[in-house]
Amino acid sequence: MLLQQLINGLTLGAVYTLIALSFSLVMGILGILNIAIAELFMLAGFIGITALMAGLPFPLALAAGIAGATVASVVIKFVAYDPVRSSPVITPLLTTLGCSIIIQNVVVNYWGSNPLQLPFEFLGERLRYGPISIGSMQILVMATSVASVAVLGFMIQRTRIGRGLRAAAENRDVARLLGVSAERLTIVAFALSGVLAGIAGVLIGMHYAAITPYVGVETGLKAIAVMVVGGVTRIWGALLAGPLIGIIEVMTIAHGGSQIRDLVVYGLMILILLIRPQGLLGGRSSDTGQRV
Amino acid sequence: MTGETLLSLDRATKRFGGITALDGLSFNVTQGEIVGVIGPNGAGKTTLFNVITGAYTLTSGTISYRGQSIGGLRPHRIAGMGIARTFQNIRLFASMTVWEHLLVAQPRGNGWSHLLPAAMGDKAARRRAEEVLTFFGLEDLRNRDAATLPYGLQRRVEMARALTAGPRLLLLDEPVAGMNADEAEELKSLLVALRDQMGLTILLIEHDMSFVMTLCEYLFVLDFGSKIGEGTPTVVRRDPKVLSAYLGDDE
Amino acid sequence: QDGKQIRIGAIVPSSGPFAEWGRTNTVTLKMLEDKVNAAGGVNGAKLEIVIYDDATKPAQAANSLRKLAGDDNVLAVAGPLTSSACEVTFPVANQMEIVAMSQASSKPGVAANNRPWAFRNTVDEAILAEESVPYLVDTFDVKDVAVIYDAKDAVSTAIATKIMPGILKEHGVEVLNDGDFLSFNTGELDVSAQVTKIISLDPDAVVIGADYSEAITVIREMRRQGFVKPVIGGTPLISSAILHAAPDIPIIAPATFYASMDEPRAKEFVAELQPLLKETSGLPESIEPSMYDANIYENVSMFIEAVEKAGVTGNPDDLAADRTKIRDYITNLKGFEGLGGPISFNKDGDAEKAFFIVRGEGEKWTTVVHGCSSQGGDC
Amino acid sequence: MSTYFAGLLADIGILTLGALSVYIILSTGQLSLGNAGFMGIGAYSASWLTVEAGVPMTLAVVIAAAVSGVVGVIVGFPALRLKGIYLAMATLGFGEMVRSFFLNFGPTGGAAGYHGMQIISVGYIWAWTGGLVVLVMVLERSRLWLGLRAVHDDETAAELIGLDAVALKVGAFGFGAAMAGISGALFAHHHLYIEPSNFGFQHSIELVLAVILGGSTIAPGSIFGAGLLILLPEYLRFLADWRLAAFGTLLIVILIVRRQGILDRQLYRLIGFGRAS
Amino acid sequence: MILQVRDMKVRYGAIHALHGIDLEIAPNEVVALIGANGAGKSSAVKAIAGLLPYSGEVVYDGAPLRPAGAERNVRKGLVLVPEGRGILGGMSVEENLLMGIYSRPDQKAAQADVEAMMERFPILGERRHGKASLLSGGEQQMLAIARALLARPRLLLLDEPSLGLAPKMTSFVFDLIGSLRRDGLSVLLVEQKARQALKISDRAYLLETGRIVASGSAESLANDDVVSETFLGGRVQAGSENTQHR
Ligand SMILES: Nc1ncnc2c1ncn2[C@@H]1O[C@H](COP(=O)(O)OP(=O)(O)OP(=O)(O)O)[C@@H](O)[C@H]1O
Ligand SMILES: Nc1ncnc2c1ncn2[C@@H]1O[C@H](COP(=O)(O)OP(=O)(O)OP(=O)(O)O)[C@@H](O)[C@H]1O
Ligand SMILES: [Mg+2]
Ligand SMILES: [Mg+2]
Repeated sequence: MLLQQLINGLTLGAVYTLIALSFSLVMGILGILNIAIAELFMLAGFIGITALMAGLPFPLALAAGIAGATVASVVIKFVAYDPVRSSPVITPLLTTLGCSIIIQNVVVNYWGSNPLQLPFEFLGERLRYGPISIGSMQILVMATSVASVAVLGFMIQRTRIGRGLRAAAENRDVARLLGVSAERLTIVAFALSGVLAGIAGVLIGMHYAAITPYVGVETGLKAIAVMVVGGVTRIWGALLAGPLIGIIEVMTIAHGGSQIRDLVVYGLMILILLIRPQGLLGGRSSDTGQRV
Repeated sequence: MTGETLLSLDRATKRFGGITALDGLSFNVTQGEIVGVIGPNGAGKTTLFNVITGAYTLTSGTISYRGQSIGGLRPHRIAGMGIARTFQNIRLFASMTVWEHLLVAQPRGNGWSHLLPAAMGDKAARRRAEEVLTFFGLEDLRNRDAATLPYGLQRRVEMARALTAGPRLLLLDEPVAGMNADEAEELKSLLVALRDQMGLTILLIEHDMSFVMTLCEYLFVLDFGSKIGEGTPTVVRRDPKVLSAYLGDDE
Repeated sequence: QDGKQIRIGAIVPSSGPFAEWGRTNTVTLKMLEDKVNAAGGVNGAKLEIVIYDDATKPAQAANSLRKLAGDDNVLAVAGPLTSSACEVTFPVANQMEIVAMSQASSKPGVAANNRPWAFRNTVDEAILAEESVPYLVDTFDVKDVAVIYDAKDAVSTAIATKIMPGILKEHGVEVLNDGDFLSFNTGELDVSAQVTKIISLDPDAVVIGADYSEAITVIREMRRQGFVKPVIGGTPLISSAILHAAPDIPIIAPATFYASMDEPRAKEFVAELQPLLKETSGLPESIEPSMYDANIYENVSMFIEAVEKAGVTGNPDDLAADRTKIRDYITNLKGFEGLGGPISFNKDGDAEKAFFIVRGEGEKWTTVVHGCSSQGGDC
Repeated sequence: MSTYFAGLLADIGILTLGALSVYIILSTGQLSLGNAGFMGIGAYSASWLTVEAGVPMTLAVVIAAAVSGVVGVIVGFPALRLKGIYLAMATLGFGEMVRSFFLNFGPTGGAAGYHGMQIISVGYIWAWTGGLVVLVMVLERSRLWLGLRAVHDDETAAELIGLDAVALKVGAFGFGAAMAGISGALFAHHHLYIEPSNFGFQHSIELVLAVILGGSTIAPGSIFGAGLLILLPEYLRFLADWRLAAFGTLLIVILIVRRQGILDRQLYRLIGFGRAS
Repeated sequence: MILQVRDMKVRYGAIHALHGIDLEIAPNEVVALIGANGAGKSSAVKAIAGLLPYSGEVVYDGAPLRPAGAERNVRKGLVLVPEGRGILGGMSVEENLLMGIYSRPDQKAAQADVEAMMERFPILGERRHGKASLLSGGEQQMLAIARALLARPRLLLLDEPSLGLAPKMTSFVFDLIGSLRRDGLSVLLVEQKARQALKISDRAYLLETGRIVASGSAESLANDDVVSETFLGGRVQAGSENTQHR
């Protein structure tokens, strides 16, 4: 059972990591906590499942989900980010909250508040190795999240685009003075974040084979926790923190603490933050970190 | 009062990882003097201010102020003991008007007056702010958001804010940076007046040589975190070490 | 009709997590309103049902009741739906002296705490479990069970951690994780760890305290991990959606109504309502009348009967007296013809009515036990 | 005044205090997403006091404020280490821990909730709200509050010019938490029933929303924000199924049109209050 | 003319910072822009660089510039070192320099320039992996200038480049400007150290409360009494006929 639980934990961690990446692309780079990402991923899940039920093959369903989330994400950029760009972080956080309310309402009105369930056949086959079993979707979710982290991590830290993005995030005017098309890169960041949320939504929707309009909140919250524990500006942090939180959560449940799970998970998160205030991979902030 | 040592550093060392910003620096500042600190970029001048005011703690060595060790005290305690400063990179409060800057740094005083609306209870504080406002010629700008003022005026607001804290020792980090010759001249007389009328001791960092040489009574020259020269301006400006490290052939 | 109006209020959750229930409730009430008015109204007066959405928020439900009772001068109120909303709204009903009758709340004691104006057209979960548990135990030869519940939901918590374990034990069934019940949160996607834990306990059946949409997640995960054992729960499980979660896992739950039930009046109701539900934009194709549609339909029908039979004038001056008359009529109501059989109310304000233990399997519900919540058992 | 309107007014008063609690902490630049947790502590302790211990209402509110305030100070110290989103997330975690605690805490009913409180009038609620808003407005013009704003704008500089940032930040946390505790106590005695999910992070977010909508630079803004949050959904009822979407849209529009919130210092000056100096 | 500014007006809400200024820079020319605090110097260069909206016209290299198009202007060789340096403090020194070559098409060759720049300013080389925000004030100023030079400017706008630089460093930077100008660079230099600035400039403009009040050759301006009395610390000399007063 322990091994099986470990696999459960890793899958859950991979789910968190994927969504955390989507958050951290806009948070780490543009400094805005786009709450609506939680709903983007829900939206992509609905689109993906609907497409599959309509008989579309998986790649097309995936593409449809990604397209939906990406378009929505870019719209959010124009509606909820641009006009309040210069205000303190809370304001864009709340405008995106407005967007998430809208998306949720639209989904409820269009698909209903009942869970949308994939037909039974989609539950997928499982591979068995002795006492443990693992679904093919599970493997796909894990592989995708590792790959996404690697690609994004490289892009942000090592490439010119990544540098441009970070410069624009830190000081838009200065970045523009250096030739960075801040506007275009911002769109890119939002679009990429939408793509990630889309991938997460469709994969996760398929993995669990059911989705409701209200899944965004719980999962989104944990994903934000993962991003923060990993270190907001450190893409690789999510790969560390996701499985960590996933496994802690699963192990608490496995060892008789499902009722106090929130207490344990959030308590641990706070503890980690107190020990490493910038997250696991974030830099330290002793007096070498800032100057007067 | 003059003649006493107000501030003294003994073998003060500050390291940041592999960088030694202050390297066994010792010196004394005498009460009532206007003292300059000069030295090349990255010599450790600002770091010196930072360790005096408690922004950084020393790696080793001691700092004492009026005979009392202040190493390791939190910044606001040190400020409370009468050391006020300005910043090389201007640090005004973004949400405050000029007038508010002049109230915020004042010592709390006795009683509860600081809990009452400033316009009602805080007579003494208002009077003090008014004095400093006039002293720096900022009357017309009292209700402007300080952060939208031009650079030179922002420097003045910073100095005014420091002054309202009621210091004995005023640390100024490049006070005339961004001011033209005329404005620098004006500031010079203000600083002299501060010293003469209020008995303030002033320690300042500045790269503007004509300003430093005509204002300061004594100079310390830093390079690589240690003292490479000191003395009166006339002595220092002829010191070959200072010439080669700092002034160059030009001046 | 002489321009006189009889006004009844309703509080339903048309937005928020139970939007679907609130929206079908709305369609149901509109249908009833039209039907009554087409048949000449109530005592010759036009029936008007004022419906407010509480967004599944207790505070909004309470304020809706204040508005219905204080501003709209309705005679009685049907709703609110959730137990949390009832907890906050019933005290207001008592204070304002107007009947409020929930169509869904089944958390023990909610109406009883707020007598004499609070009613619930539902049966206490404890009474229902008395019937469903023996069926489960006998049919599937259950020796032991494991419990899992939605910790954020009060009714679910009560069903899974208090009611069911007690009754199961009375029937000699061991609760394998007694004192260490497994829980999850509303809206959670992943319950794999909980299910793995259940499997490791190897129970003969699983008790799920959750509403159907959350239960679907659990049942799907059970199926995914290859654990096919019967599931038992309370009324919140009843919904056609749950039948598709895993058709080979039997689901045992109590209901006072379900869309495919075999009762003439119920069939008539479904035949009438179903097309209207489908027509309403915003509701999915697969929608069926829910138990709460039946209940709220009965609620308002009871109010109408009270108006007709208790001498309610409907004059604004008589409002307080009218409301009292309705309360007294309902309190003493005997054998009202509900969709599933006669209805009356016990001293706690909860309904005494017929109910069924149903078994969901192969994508349909079948009644396996007929029960009655009244003391004597004659529904 | 109709009972309905009185009910809304009571909700506005309670939300105003909750918003104010966020406002006070935010004045030092700390964003707390856990204030519903403080509210919960206040709500449960006040309810327990009036129901179980027979303590008179006002005394119970005061004790609840003190209890929350002490917890606030205890939370305030570790919070010093954290900034920005890290702090926001940690406080959110704190709030969820409080909720989870009450969920598992038998003596106050756990998930089943807690009732038995005696109802209080709108007037009573607004006596607290009015009094506390005025108190904060008075404090807001003091030099002490300038210190909070200085810490908000630039903590390091504030310390270096002689302000005790630690005391100000922790003090603000304590004061804010006490305010939330009062809000919670009133909430419990207005609704007569409380359960842990009343105090989850969604409620915390609502408090923040009220502050930002109303105006985060000035205390009376909270009243406007709270009023908007309570009244808007009521007046959007005619939109039926699209009520929430319309609410979301209006939210965005207001935040865009009035980025500093409905009431800010300029507007306030314009109306003729709070003339500087 | 590489730059022609005609009737440029800039305002911040109700505050008018520039009331319509005209200004010209020829290729290979170093032009100083001097004036008191708040005269509008920074506003002028920010507007020219494309950061601030303005009314009026800016013609660069024969074609009018679109207002507020900073990122496009850089690609055309119009580069500003802003007031307050504009260091990207969260990035390393090297990354800041790499941002300098962001808009250059010849990325490979540009990498080599980055290395060369670190040799020219040795302190930057020493700190290449350190966070830029940790540099001292003067070191940051060097970084800002170095970064701007890496963008291969044809017209460099410098807003108080000597701010925070030690005298020796100031001379070094001014010498550097002189040598670059020989390679074809034009410079608009905003300076408070007017005397030194005029020394290396060909021409100069004097700005007062948003208006140009005097202009002419650097030498004539330096020797003009009115100008020198107010801006250069009052050196009294005979006025020059080359200075135009308005
Ligand atoms: N917090 C810090 N972390 C790392 N290095 C630092 C820190 N503070 C200062 N330094 C380094 O220490 C040295 C001295 O810096 P300091 O700011 O004291 O110089 P300075 O004399 O004020 O120079 P300038 O005249 O350019 O302002 C510099 O090389 C600087 O990069
Ligand atoms: N963001 C702003 N908001 C409002 N007014 C501003 C803003 N920036 C500048 N100003 C005003 O515009 C005028 C010109 O300012 P500018 O910064 O261009 O002057 P400057 O000549 O560069 O001064 P300095 O030598 O001090 O840098 C000043 O009156 C200033 O107060
Ligand atoms: Mg310095
Ligand atoms: Mg300037």
